[in-house]
Amino acid sequence: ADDLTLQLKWVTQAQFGGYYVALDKGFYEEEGLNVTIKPGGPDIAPVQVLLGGGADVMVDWLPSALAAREKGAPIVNIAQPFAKSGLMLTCLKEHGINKPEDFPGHTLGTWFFGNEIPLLSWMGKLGYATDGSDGGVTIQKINFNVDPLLQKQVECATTMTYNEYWQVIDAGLMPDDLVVFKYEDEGISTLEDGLYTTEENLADAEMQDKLVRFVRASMKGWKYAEAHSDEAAEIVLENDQTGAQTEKHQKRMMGEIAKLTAGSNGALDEAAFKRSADITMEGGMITKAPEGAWTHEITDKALN
Amino acid sequence: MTLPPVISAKNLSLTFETNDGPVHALKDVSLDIEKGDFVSFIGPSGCGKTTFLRCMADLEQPTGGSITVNCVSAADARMARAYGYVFQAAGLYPWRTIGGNIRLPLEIMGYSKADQAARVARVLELVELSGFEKKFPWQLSGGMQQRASIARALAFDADILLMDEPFGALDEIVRDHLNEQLLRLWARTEKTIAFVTHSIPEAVYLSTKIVVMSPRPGRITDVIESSLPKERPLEIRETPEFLEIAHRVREGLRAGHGDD
Amino acid sequence: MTLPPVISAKNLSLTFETNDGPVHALKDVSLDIEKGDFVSFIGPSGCGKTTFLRCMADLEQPTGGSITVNCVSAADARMARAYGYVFQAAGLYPWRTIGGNIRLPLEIMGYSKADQAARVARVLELVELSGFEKKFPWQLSGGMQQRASIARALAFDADILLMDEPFGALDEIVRDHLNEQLLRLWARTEKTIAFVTHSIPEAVYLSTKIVVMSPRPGRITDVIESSLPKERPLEIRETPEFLEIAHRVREGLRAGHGDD
Amino acid sequence: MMWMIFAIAAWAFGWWINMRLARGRPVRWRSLAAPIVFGVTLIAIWEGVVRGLEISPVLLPAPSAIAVRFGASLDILWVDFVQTVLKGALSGYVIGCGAAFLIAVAVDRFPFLQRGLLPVGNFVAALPIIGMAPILVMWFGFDWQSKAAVVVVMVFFPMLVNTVQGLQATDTMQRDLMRTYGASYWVTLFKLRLPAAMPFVFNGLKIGTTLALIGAIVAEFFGSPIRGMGFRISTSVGQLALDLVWAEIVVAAIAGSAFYGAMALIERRITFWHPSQRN
Amino acid sequence: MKQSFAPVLTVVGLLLVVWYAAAIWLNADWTYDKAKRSGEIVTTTSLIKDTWAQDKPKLPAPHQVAAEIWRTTVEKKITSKRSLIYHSWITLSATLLGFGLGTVLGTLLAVGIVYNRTMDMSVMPWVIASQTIPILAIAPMIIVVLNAVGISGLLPKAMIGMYLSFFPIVVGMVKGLRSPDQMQLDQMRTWHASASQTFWRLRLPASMPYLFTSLKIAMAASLVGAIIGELPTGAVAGLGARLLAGSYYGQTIQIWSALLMAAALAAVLVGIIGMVQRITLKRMGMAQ
Ligand SMILES: Nc1ncnc2c1ncn2[C@@H]1O[C@H](COP(=O)(O)OP(=O)(O)OP(=O)(O)O)[C@@H](O)[C@H]1O
Ligand SMILES: Nc1ncnc2c1ncn2[C@@H]1O[C@H](COP(=O)(O)OP(=O)(O)OP(=O)(O)O)[C@@H](O)[C@H]1O
Ligand SMILES: Cc1ncc(C[n+]2csc(CCO)c2C)c(N)n1
Ligand SMILES: [Mg+2]
Ligand SMILES: [Mg+2]
Repeated sequence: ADDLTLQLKWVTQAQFGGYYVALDKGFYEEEGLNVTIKPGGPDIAPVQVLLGGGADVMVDWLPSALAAREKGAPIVNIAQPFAKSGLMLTCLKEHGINKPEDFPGHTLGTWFFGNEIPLLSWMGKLGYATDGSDGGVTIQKINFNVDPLLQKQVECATTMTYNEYWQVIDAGLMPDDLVVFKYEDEGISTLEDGLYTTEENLADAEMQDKLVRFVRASMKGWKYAEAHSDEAAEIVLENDQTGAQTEKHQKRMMGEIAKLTAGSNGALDEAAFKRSADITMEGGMITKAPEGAWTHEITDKALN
Repeated sequence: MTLPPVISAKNLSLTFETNDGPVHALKDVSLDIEKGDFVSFIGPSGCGKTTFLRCMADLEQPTGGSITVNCVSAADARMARAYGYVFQAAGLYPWRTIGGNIRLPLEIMGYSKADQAARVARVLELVELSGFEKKFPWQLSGGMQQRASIARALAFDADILLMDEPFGALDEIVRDHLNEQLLRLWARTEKTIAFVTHSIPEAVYLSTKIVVMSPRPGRITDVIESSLPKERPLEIRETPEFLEIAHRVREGLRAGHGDD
Repeated sequence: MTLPPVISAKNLSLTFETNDGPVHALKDVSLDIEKGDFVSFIGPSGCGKTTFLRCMADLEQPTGGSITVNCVSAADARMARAYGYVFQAAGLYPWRTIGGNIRLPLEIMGYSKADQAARVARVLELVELSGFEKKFPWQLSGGMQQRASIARALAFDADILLMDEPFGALDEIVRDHLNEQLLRLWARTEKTIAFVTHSIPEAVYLSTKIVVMSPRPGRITDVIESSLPKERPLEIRETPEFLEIAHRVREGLRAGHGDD
Repeated sequence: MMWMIFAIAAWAFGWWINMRLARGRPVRWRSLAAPIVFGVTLIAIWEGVVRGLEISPVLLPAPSAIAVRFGASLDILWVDFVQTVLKGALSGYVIGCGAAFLIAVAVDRFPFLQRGLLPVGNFVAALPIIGMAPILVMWFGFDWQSKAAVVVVMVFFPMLVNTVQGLQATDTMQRDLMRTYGASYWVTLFKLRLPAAMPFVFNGLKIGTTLALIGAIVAEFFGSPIRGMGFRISTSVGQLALDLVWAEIVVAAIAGSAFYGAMALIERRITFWHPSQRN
Repeated sequence: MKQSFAPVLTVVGLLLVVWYAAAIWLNADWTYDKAKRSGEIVTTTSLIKDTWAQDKPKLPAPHQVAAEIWRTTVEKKITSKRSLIYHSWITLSATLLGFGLGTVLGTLLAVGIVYNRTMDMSVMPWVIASQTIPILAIAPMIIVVLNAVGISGLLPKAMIGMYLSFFPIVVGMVKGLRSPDQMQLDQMRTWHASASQTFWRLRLPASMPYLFTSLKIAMAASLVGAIIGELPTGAVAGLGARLLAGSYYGQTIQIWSALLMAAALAAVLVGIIGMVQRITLKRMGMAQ
């Protein structure tokens, strides 16, 4: 079988359920592939791993992939299993934020690493300064958890529909105590988990063939995960080497993820790409419209 | 009128435990030193002279017997700063100049700044080291270091002086000079002095009492009272009386030297 | 037949730079030491004896003049392990036992294990420290440490012995014993010995040549050739000839002592 | 290929110069020149290798690119420097070293603490910062106070161990001398044990300088206002702006070396008597 | 050892009291918030009860951490991914390897600096500069680079431990190797001892007190390095991964138990060095 390594963007969790299912159910094997999945984490820039030769394919979000491409990393989107964005801003109702007009004077916590871009361009659209001056909002960098929200160091915080939101709920708050703004609804969503590889790999016919088989098997995994979300969550749990994940949380997450992958056959939607690229450019992450950042070559072959 | 002895040791014993068995440094040593006495200790190397002096200074805990200094325990006497001690090696603090080293006990005992300066100057002169006040110990020759450490012990007023081979590293002339100075100081201040030396003439010249010790285990083999007058010019060393005492000491020493 | 001198100093000068000005430790010192000579250096404390010895041993770089040892530079002589050196302070390594300290130069010079053990035993006996082989330095008295350091320098075969006040901390009897031993060793092995001492009798008793030095700046004021025979029983010290030489040395010393 | 040859040549040339420098008398300019030559050599090799092997700037930028970015971002770098080094690292260093020093003295004084506090103190101080940092950020907030707290924890242990060891570094005769003066504990401490401990204390202080800087920067990874060297590094890594990352690292290296150098200078003045500082 | 028992217990006892009090203080906000939302009234007893039993407390109470540690050590098979012992072992092996490498590298550098003027003058400043590089920033790059050349698993983590631990060794050993005084060095000169003889017989033994102090610090540093190294390897396993995972899911209790485990590990390792130190110094006759 051909070896292939996939670098994830984050730790092992149901967000990557499709790949683990494909691995566990032998979909990769059926395609003659021997796939290794490398979990990610906050300190891993998948692009570096990819360029360093530590992986053949990576999962990344489009804004950060575009930024990397502009910085000189020749990476290309070859498939987009996620159709929708799961990003949202979650606020505690007690702070009196119910609609975007209420933002001024409040502290909004966001992840950085490019995740702040959609928020900044949103604030720009709303006409609020983001430097903490009068009539504007204060942007606070927070880490990938919800402690600052719970401990009231910020009044709103970035969350994912499938993860952090539920951590807030698990902490003892009721959905009624919260107000959420989905990026998807506010028109500031960007494409999330896509599959990327290097131009060099694409140019290599043998490699291209492997990628085709990989995408085909992965999409099969995703569709299976969508249909059997509890089973997929259990597969994820088995693959979690830290032993830190809980069943309840992963099952719920898998359910939410299914909503985001629904409707994607793996092929990138050009309109969504264009919107994402524009938002990324508005936020200043990239300076010019990207070219050659995606291809349908692989998905076209895979889906036939 | 008999005053009580300044230092009184009764059946003093001290055994060191070492990795290969105990070493009996002192065994059943009894000795009284009266006020104003100048007592020399003489004996072969390793016989326990230093150990005995350290017991008086409460630097070593006897394993048997008792010792009192100024009628109190050695520990209390130490706390009362009853004595000055000159170690066998100079032991100057490398981070202090010569002047700073001599000033150290004065600072500790709370002498005034002016008094400190005056005393440092005086004792430096006494040991012929004027001009070296600002030098650091490692910039001095061995003998000069030793003299600095003597100066340090003389700088403050203690009734008792415990001196462990203070003049070992000095040449004859400086040594004669310091011997005279020490005698003069002793006569003037009525200090009580316990003095370890290897030189028989030095012991006879300086002492009112010479204690001869023998080794393994260390004990006192002879105590010789000197009949020399208190006033002692250097020439006294050629008198028959002097030579007679020296002879007795030498005999005592030789007797103690087991192996010869 | 005149052999070239073993040690030959010509106009040797050495100045130390210190925080408060230069110190002239040696100035224009010239001296030849012949093969088989036993040369004593005597002079007031701080006059530069140690410094001179250190120059011979290539431990100090003269700032003027030149010195040769065995007809080569001091550095080359050191490399050839031409001499054994006894330092003024014992300087034993605290982490080695007495035996280990004496063995140290033997290990370095590559003597065989068996030879090492034999030599250690022999020199320990020579300085009367048999039985202390396994003790650590701090478990020994000052004099015993000094003897151990002498033993260390005698343990290996060097043609030249440089000894800086080796017997300063020893009692008269041990000292007499070691003096005899040293003389015997010297006679037997034809070593050349440079010997610093503060004791005039010791210098006269041991030497074929006595060098008297004076301080600040250190220079040689007198070189006295001894007319004593090579065979010297201890009693020679009472002969008029001996006393006459001793007197000359004392005069020379006194002359050098500026301040008296 | 050309660039690889350049790198090797640079290495050979740098080593040769330094050999010549080291052989001369140790005057001040030489001891300054040597590390500079060494550094320049390293940088030249780096430039050569990056260009020669065509390493992606996303993995390792060339020194020239870093220099350009450094020049262009002076204002950002300065703001970050103030936030991280002046506010976070320095205050934490002073508090941490000060506390460790005082506790070391107390530990040394009371055998009870020696036996009770030292093991527990070692234990607490051995808590890895990576774990401590998020907690301390949670407790002390996002601003520099939490960075200072992390630095305190970081520098505490080396300082404590060294000071305790140093306070025991006197020899028997030196201590006996103090006893003969009937010197009180405090007098012995100030006149003998502290001076004798200084070479060890400065070991701790020197190791602490670099730890303080790392601590402050790393702590910012776990929460910070939107300025600070750690913040900049972590966000720039995410954006793959590695030239800015390295520019910040250069600032850290310069600040750290200067800090260390300052301590070494003070050490030289205070422990001039120690054999390692003489000649 | 036995004498330390009572003092340690006292100090630990005091610490626990402070800890419990701090738990109430830090967790109270949450309790009040929750009560406000549900309209309950908080009494002193309910406050204490709640603050000591929250799911995701700001500061977990000692017994919560103890229970977690108990559950994840004693009650789990040590081969289980949920066993703290399993994770500790992974971190321990990287720590020890990193410590070993760091000690060797540090000692070699120190020897070079003490013996070679060129190195003394040019390397030391860069050794210092190297330590000011925030390791967390370049650790991922190191891991990536090593991965790219085919090195993965234990070694990359150990390399970071080595990077952090060689520095205290260099600083301490340079000082220690230079601590023999002039006379001791002069003696070696008189015997024309070779550089290596002077090293093994004088400089190294004289540096022992400095070496051990440095070793203790280096061991603690190496542990930190191993933990840092575990973060960018994808939070796969080890105490670092536990810390990280705990942090991303707000599991404070899990963070604290991993933290205490790490500290215990460090304490044991440092304690072992301390024991070796006592034995060595005693055999060298230096512990009078
Ligand atoms: N700390 C110690 N541990 C073990 N033995 C010791 C210790 N100090 C001294 N001794 C032993 O005690 C004996 C007496 O030693 P002491 O120093 O009193 O001799 P001394 O008469 O002063 O000799 P010297 O004239 O050579 O200085 C010696 O045999 C010595 O080995
Ligand atoms: N390292 C040094 N730095 C500065 N001055 C020094 C140094 N070593 C020695 N001196 C000075 O050089 C002079 C000669 O010292 P040296 O040690 O040779 O005297 P010495 O004749 O051996 O004296 P002693 O009999 O007391 O041992 C002294 O005045 C001393 O202060
Ligand atoms: C460098 C980088 N790291 C993490 C994220 C954010 N992120 C992506 S998936 C995920 C898990 C959500 O539970 C999170 C936090 C990012 N965008 N960029
Ligand atoms: Mg003695
Ligand atoms: Mg001398």
